[in-house]
Amino acid sequence: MERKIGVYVCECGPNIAEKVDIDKVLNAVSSLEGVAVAEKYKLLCSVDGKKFLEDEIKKHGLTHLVVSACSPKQHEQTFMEVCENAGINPYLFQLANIREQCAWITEDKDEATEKAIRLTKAAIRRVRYHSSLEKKEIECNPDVLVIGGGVAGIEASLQLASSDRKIYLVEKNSSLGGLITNFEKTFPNMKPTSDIIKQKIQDIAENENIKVFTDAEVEEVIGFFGNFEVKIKKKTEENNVVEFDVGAVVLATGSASFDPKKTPGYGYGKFDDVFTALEFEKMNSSGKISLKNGKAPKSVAIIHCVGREEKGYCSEICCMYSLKFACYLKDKIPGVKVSHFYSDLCIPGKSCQKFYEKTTEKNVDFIRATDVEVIKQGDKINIKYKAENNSKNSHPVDMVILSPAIEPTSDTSRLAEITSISQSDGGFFAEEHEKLGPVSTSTDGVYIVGCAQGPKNISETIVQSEAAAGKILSSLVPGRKIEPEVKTSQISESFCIGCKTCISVCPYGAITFDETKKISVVNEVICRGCGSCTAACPSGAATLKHFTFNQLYQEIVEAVQ
Amino acid sequence: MAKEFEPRIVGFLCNWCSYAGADLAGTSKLKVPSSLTPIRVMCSSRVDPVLVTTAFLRGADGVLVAGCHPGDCHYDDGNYYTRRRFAVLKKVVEGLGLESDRLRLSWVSASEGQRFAEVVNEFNEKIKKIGPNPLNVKTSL
Amino acid sequence: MSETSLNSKGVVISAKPNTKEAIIGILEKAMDKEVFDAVLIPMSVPAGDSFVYVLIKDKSLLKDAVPLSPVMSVQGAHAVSSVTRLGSGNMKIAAVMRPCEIRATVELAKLGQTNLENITLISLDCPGVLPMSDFLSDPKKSMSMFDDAVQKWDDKIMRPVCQICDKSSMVAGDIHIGTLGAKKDTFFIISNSQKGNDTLDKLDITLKDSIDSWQAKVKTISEEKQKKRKKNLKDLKSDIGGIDNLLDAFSQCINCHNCMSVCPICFCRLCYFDSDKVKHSSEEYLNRAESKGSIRFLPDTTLFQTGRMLHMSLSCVSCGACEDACPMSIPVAQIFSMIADETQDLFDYVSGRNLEEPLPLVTYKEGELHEVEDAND
Amino acid sequence: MNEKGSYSDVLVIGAGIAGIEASLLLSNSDRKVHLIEKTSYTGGTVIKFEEVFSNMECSTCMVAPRQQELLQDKNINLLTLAEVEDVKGSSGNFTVKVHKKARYVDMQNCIGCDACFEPCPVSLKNEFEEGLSERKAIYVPCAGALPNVPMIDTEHCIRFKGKDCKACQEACMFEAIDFNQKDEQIELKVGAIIAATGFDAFDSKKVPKYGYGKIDDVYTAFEFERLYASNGPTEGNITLKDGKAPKSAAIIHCVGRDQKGYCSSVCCMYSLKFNHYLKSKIPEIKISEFYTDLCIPGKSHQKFYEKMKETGVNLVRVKELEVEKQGNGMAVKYNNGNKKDSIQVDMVILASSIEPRDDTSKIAKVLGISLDEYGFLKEEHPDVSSVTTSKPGVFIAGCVQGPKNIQNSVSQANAAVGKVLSLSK
Repeated sequence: MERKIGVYVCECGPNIAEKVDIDKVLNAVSSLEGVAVAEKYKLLCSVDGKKFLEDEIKKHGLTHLVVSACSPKQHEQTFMEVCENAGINPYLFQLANIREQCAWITEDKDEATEKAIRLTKAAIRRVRYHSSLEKKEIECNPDVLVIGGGVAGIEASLQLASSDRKIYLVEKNSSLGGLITNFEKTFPNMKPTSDIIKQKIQDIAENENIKVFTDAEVEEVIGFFGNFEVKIKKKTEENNVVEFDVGAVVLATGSASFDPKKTPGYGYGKFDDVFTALEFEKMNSSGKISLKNGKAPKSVAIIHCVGREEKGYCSEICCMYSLKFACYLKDKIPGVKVSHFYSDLCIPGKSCQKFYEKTTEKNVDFIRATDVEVIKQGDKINIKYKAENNSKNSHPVDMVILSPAIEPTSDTSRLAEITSISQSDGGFFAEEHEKLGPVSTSTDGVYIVGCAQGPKNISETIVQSEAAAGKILSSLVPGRKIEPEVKTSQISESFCIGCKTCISVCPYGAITFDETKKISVVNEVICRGCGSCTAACPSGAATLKHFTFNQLYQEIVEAVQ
Repeated sequence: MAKEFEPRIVGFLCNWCSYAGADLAGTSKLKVPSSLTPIRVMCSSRVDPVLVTTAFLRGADGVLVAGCHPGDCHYDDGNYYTRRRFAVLKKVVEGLGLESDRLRLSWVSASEGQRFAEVVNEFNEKIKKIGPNPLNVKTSL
Repeated sequence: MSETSLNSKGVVISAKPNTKEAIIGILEKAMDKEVFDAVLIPMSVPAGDSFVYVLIKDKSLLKDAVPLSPVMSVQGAHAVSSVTRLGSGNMKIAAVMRPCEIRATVELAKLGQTNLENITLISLDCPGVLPMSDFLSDPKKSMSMFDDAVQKWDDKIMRPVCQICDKSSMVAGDIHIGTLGAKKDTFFIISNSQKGNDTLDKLDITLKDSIDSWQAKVKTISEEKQKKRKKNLKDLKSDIGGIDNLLDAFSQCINCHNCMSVCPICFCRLCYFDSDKVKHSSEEYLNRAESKGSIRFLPDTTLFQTGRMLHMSLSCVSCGACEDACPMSIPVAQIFSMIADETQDLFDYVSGRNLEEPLPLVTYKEGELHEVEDAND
Repeated sequence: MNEKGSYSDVLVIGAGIAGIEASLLLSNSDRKVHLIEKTSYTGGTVIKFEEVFSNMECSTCMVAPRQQELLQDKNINLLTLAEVEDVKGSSGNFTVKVHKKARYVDMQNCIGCDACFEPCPVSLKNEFEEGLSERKAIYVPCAGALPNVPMIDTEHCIRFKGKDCKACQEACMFEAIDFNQKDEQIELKVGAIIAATGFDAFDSKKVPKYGYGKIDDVYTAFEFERLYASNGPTEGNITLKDGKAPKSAAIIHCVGRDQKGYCSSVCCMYSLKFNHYLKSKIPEIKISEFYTDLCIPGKSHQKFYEKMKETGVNLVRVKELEVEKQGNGMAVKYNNGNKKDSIQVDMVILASSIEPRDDTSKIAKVLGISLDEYGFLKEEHPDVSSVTTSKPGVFIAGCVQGPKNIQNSVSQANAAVGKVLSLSK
């Protein structure tokens, strides 16, 4: 069919008209090949302007539209809608930015006019090579796989489960609840932990839309957002592999804690009565805080930041739970002396400092110390340290509690690989964007929550679970189809030679390798259209829709005329 | 008197940072030489070195590739690949004894309207000093 | 620079009755013991005036093989690639090739164009090869001249690009046969990988002897060559460097694209520069002609050459195949070699040196190449 | 109104990063969103920053695409210069009264050409630029502000003081300026509400010993952010009041912490960011950071701290500190617990605490939820979800709930959306 391009130059009031001799522009382009009509208009983005364009397209039976006006960031969408309303494919349109990047930045009118002509001609050249692009719609499965049955996973499951959305909750241990079931109370309000978790475990059990697998591990997750195939393995049973499909995956695998044996200076594993935070929590929950000899400690040292140097980050919650330990001790052992050995007190947020002040009132010592070392002297344990004034001191105690750093669980890398997401600082799962994408990942449809993403306290963990729920509830709506990016890359089956270069440069894992055909294949649901693969492909098999070599080439040609 | 040499510069601008920066130069009404013809791409990593070479051999007096500052890429790490590809391109051009100064890679963020104007002004001046691209008049390319 | 797993010990083999037959003897033994099911190795064509790679399954044919052929009519990497591109199968194959051919093979492996799983790469010290044209003018004479040159290890009659090859003994495969620095009537066998070690084990060859003399000799030779290389490439640059020289150099190009089709690294199904991407409407050509007065046809030869450099100079092994294939005797290989040195230096990359080294364009470092960017801080 | 007899539309208060993210996410699920913003622009506080820690990403590059999306999103009804006056009803069924101030510039007609600024006879300090540059009575806060439509500041416009000035109107070719615009009372029916009205910086004047307001070249964090901003008053050149570049600077942490009684959790990091700002513009500058406890929680932050240490910054732990005028610059006199000491600097930057906005109590009242002891909006269960409130259907996100960094604000925004969407599941 014969090409009929309509070219419309916007005066944008005086903004373009005063700087650009629009009639000159129209003269220069009206006779170009394929140009059926070239007109100017006062303000094309105005209601009348859009109406005018629509009528013009219909009146002249235009096949392509070029508008010379403002930045595509301003009104590309506006004019694409005009095209749709007028019945031509919105991608058969090109906007030449002769305002921000011409009229407004050029002093001399002739120069501006000359440039406006160049930009308009470039747009006309380009639009000739545009092809219609159609929105796609992909069916999706609303169900969700939640990996990890701790507070994060439980919260996410409860938020998400509904009559039209099934949740598969996979926990590698034999029961739900995770780490915090070991804690008697939570900081800063010293509420019983059971208040938080008991009822929720109950709710999970009673919710028929949540299928729980304990003693189970995820073996395989293949597919993409909206359509994942999952394989899990139950450790206990025979014929133990279960398969099901989901639309999204939530990784809520929690964290482990740094092994103090790696820093022998603290005497852990060597001396009795040197405990890790977790051991102490358990001891406390069991109801009796005592030394190995059964007696209650008269003096306790709590050592902060164990493993911080080694890990290279601050675990955020150690200072606070160390304060909590002081409260446990003071409440249960009258007259016990408690001393904190710390370097910097990290108690961020509105509610923490008050807790700290409350604790100090219970006359707990806070000793800012470096080079802390735990040695055995007779039946006592002695803490040697360097004080703020650089004096070397020592401090005898009955019991030592070590507050170790939080670190990723041992299966983090395995799960990262299965879900093809990456790991970031400290080996935790990497979020898609440090600020705007804290719970999403580089793999669409795979979300990370809680301490699996990085050290954080319970309420921050729950917030992330709710956040992931928000992401999923808004993008994976039962019965609604997914509309992927239109301007994606595509790889020509006949040209691709299977060198996989594209696969290594794709930031989203949107390209997979077809082993039978030995070629790369773009998954258009995942592709976000950056075009890196297109530039990287040596055989020109990859093209980026709407930014093809030829479309850009046409602009170049005009630029160098 | 002969008209002063007006360079023709092709500018590949990434949509998220540099093109936005160029727009900001506009909204801030800064002066930018009209010699630059902006070509918008979604990411600087779309800029195929062959495209740049084509522009260069076609006689572009200068080619500017501009993207987000390293670490800021809208697509995570595209601009790091851009930089490697550009380095190879510059080497090849240089290696063949051609004027690699006509090729420039700049990082311009969306808030750097001022910087965008400076980059283009600078580059424009430089190209004026170097003079017209001789390839432009060569017929046997 | 990445570490190669070159085994510090080798083994001295007696070259009775001569090196060639001793090598073939070992290959035969290997086929007997089913260490290899087949051998990929050059053999002279029936007419005797050229050499091709043959995949030998019947070991009796090995005797006619020529491990060190005087010309490179087919780049070995091409051969390996065509055997294994669609999977290695379960046949164990020994490929006996020159170092540059093996390096090309390694590059192709990185590019998914060969599958080395069941391939054992065996290289030999390479004296270079004769220019195809010289050889064809008088195959017999050339043959004896070649043998003679190999004896003296003299590269005067070899291709220019061979004369400046400083990697003619680079060990990139699994096993290397070192003739340099060996005592009379002996040569070295050197292993460069676990696969190499295992293979030699199966042949009851234990790596017990020092290879210092080989390494020393190789070092001196490649240092000499490096000097020569620097000088020649410098001269070349002044000859072809700069717009006018370059255009002159390429002006004879007839766009036959032979250079591309014989290039082991050019693996594309359809070359980018034969694709529609670089074909334009007649209107387009006309207005190019208009703006310049005229344009040559076929057009875009320079774009083709620079484009190829962009696409594969990082993997170029300077094997010279392109230059042999150029009907217009353009020094393509030398030009590519010159550019390849510079682009590969950017990333401390040596094409084909090590299968583990990723291709420079599929990876990056965050804090690199500041010299090419301008970032304003 | 849906079958359950509740409204599906959502009210989001505040178009800062939290409000924007919440609105976009809601819209993505086909919810209609009414986004109420008090100022004339979107982007809140984040767009005042040139770069954001810990990866020093360009803030505008990060947020501008989201602002653009917001403006073009058909599901989002953005009401600028608007405030919520009254909320009645309960979860699923709120009736909201919004007071929308007249902008006196028509959003449809204005194309953002700025032609109206120049002729305006009034000139005053630009609040967005922390008073470091001037603006007119008709203005946009900064170049690139979105929506790129100016407003008339009726407090200062002489026309609204009775003079017959039409300068801007005459300059406008689009009949965009309409002095007859009236404030509007808008009533909205929504099912849920998300409050994301952000924070304020502690007023450094309240701690006289730091010399702010008395001594030139003592800057607040916000002032310094604008000094470094490439779209700011100095186009990113860090200069002293006398126009010279500082040779030395002191960054003082925890300004207002004692007064507020909590750690604002972001100050240490942004102070280290300031070190980066200064070093990148003035490589030879000498920098001292005065702190008590370094609070850099999370997996990515210490890495940045160590990078900054390599720049040679002088980190001083202090117990007491005051700033005095001395010579051309200032003396920072401090006591580190062991000894008293003093250093001379050209520039002092105060890392002020995060505190609730003054209008937070009003919002609490209107929404019928309570404030915590610090004046932030109070969450229902501090130990559990921090985005639910005592009132069903009303959620909170971002720094209005308490000090936090961008990541946690966005998490809360997403979480609030999660809560809203799961209400009607």
